[in-house]
Amino acid sequence: MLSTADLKTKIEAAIPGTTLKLVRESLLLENPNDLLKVARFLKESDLGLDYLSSVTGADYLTYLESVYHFYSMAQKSGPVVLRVRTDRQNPQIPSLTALYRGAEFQEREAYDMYGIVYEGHPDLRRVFMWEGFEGWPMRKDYQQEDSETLEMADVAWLENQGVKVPEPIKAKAEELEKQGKRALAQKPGQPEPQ
Amino acid sequence: MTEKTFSLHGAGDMDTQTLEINIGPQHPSTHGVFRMNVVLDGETIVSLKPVMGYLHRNHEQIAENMSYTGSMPYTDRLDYFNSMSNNFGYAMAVEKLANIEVPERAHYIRIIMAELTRLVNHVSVIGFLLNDLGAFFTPVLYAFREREKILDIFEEVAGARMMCNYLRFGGVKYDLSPEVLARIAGILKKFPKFLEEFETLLTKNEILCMRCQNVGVLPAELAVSASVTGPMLRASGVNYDIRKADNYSLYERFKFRVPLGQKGDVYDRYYVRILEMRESLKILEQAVKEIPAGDIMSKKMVPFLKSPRNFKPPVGEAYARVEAPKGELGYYVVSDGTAQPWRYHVRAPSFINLTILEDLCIGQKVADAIIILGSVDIVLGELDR
Amino acid sequence: MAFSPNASQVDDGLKSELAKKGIVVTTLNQLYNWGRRSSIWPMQFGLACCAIEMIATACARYDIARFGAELFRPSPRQSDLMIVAGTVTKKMAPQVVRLYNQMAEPKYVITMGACSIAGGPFIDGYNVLRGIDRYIPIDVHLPGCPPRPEALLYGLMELQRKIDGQEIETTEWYQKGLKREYPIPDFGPHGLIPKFNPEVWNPRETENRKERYGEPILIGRKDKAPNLDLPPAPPRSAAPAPAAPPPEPAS
Amino acid sequence: MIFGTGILQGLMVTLKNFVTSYFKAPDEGGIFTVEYPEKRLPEKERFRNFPFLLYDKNPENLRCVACDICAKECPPKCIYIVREFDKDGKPLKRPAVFDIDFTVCMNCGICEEACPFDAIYMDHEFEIASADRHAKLLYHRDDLLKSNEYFHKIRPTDASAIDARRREAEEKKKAAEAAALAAQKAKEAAAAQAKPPEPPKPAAGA
Repeated sequence: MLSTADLKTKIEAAIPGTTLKLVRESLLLENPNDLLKVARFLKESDLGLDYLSSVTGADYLTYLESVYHFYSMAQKSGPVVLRVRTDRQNPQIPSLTALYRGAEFQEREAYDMYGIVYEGHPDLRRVFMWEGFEGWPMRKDYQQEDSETLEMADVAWLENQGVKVPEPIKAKAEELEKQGKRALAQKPGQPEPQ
Repeated sequence: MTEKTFSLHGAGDMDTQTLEINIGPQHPSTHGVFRMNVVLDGETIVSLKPVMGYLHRNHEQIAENMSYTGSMPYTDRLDYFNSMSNNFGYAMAVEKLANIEVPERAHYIRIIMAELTRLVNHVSVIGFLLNDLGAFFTPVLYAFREREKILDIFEEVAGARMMCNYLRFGGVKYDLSPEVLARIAGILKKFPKFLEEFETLLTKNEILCMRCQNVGVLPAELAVSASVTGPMLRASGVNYDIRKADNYSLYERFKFRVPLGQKGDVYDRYYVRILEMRESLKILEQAVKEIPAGDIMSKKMVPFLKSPRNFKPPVGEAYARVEAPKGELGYYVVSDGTAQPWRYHVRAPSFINLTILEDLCIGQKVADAIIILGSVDIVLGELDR
Repeated sequence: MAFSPNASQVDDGLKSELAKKGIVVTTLNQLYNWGRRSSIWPMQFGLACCAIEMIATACARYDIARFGAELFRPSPRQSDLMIVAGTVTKKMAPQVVRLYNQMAEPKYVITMGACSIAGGPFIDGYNVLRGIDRYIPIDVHLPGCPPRPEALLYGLMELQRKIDGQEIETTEWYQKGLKREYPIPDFGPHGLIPKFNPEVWNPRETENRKERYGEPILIGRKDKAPNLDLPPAPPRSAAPAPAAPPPEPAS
Repeated sequence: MIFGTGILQGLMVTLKNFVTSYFKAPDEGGIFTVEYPEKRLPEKERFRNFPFLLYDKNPENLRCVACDICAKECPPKCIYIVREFDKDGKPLKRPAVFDIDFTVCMNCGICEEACPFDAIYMDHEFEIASADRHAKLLYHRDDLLKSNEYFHKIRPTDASAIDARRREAEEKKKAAEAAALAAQKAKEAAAAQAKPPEPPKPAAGA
């Protein structure tokens, strides 16, 4: 098995135009659009990395990251760790599903949790949360709802179903509605999110 | 019912209409709260979409807000059949991250426990597979009888039947007493007899053979490309066992073989599991015989037993994987130097092995989809996390 | 139809005397309850870890059949008891409520394990419902994570005790205007709508958890990401940072 | 092979199990059922269910000093402790409130591991069930208290080891105190002895 630095030079030599950067024991792909080319090289060259073990999304506050762990089943070698970064506002990374079927569900998971859009994925939907869920729950700035306070939507729903909502709860919900706030879970004393 | 018409019998034949049915989330044979949206043409499956997330209980999010040791009991609840293997993977990842050596005796204890969980898991999964086949509860009764005997050992060693929370970074929580080792040896003596009996009950049963053979065939190339691991991969004939490939812990010291299937159908998956139990017994016998005396915790980590919050691995990342009974269980942990991990991710074998469920089921009957799912061996706690 | 009040002159002592001679004296209530409590059919419905202990309870060692409850029915229509065995997530909660609504009267619910009672260890998760009692009424709460099979049997016995205390005349399901179907929550953009059903459950005046811990899931909130691009620190500090020594016992 | 022999062999297995269940010991294939509530499995010493608070001799004398370590280490956050204060507002080394929420506790045993004062341990009691989760399943300090004798009953090996360790620590502490006292005295005595002559320091330096 090659060392990571050797691997870097090998890939850069084989695919002109790609730039890789060593990050600890992993390779950071500077341009996300090269991902498919690099992955194809890893799979089809003599490295024989035919097995994509894990696809992980991660949030680093200023950027989102997708980390790939490749192994070779034939040569029993690995891992080669590849990472790709993308910005938070419009996160887009090419999908590896066409090359590695095993990426299909894992990319869906990273999309569900972090909102990373994998371009070219055949069926990019939420996998754990339901359709219509808003927000990316594993991002560090995700605000959970407060499960003890009803909002006006809940009150309206309940009254529509013929359930009587006790006055204090309703008053609280109306108060929130008036202030235009959501009932969020917050630690007491923590500054409110903007 | 959909409007779309469709014919599987060639043009000119009778036109049939497809039927969409929904199996789960509350269904006796989906092994928990798993749902499949199936499109049928008659009895034949045309399309199958798994729907997950009914047990998505935010393991990763909770772990990112918790001390490293605090996540250990949560890993028990991932794959609730084999808490010891889950602990093993997580402990290995953090040991890699913080560069901790594990004493030899602790390695042996870990291996003993991991192999015992493999017995528990395989024996139960075969019971449930037979349940799905319609042999309602008899094999499960036999399987759970043996399972209880092993759980007794877990309870005696770790203090809980299912949620052991036994491993710690740098070792294990309690030592194995000679009496416990003797009891494990006693179980090892009786287990082959039980396996014989179980096999007489099942392996040559004509109904089982007819139902399982040539059903849900998984070709080796697809298995590799879809990142399928564990007994399912080996049933397709790919020789890949992480215990051999990575030689993690002290597995290179033990003599065992990797059983492989030929066709990759449901029957092969069933039989590979039976054979794997026999190999596990071999490992266990060697481990119980050879277990050395010594420490069970690395000296460096002993203070952190009392104060888990003070354990702060250096900035870095680690990915460690073990051969869990269901496949490759990987943990990806990123540390930012504080007491909580920055990123914690579980590569769950049940989740990824399901990628090819649709490929396996298309063209099969509905009843076969149930046993294919049974033979994939999923556990929802790990699938949804 | 009016029942005459139970004015039996037969006390327990006389009953046991008669029983020795082969005569069984009973009241209609007792007979009715005996029949019901000895044939509770649970629903075959497992959610998570606790379901495995539920299966273990049904297997040889613990043998729930001794209590007449071995007939696990996959259909809610045929079952009397729903054992909510495992974490109820927000995605699963509507289905659980629907199953409860579909059960025929009389129906009972046991929440098995910490998760189904209050969310358990996963209480702070964004997708975890903090207790199924927010939407349906519960008869027996059974804590533990997971409870031992014996504990489930104990919970079942507790339910049997409850059934024994019920009377035909006053039981809910023979009354007029019974409303034992509860609205099924919808999926909203941030969680379930509504968050709870005030007919069944109301937040306590002093919500202990929130007051005491705030929202523990935010404790680990960090505003500085680790920079993996930097080379690792020199090997000396590759070991975990030296910890503050644990407090000395007995000061 | 004739079709059906496999099934027949399987049926023979079930028949054999049925017959042997009448004659053999539970471990050999006999009846495996333990008829709970009448009979119980032997309790494993390390079995852990819910935590309890330990006291020595009388309930006033509980070991917990309200240090809040277990509450901070508890992974699902189910322990809540408030320290007791005396009339003058001076903190005492005992909890005024010690609540464990059994509806959240996951029996992991980390509180037991982390406690530096041997005050909290895991109980064997599992027969807890209630219709009211708020009133009955939130255990307060007084519900949680159990004596050291009880601890000895459920976990003899651990309890005696811990008692021995505590005694040793106490003796060591006493010895240290005695030594400190002796040292103090010796110092005082030395000081008293050294005082009268009072060696003039500047003189020594000069």
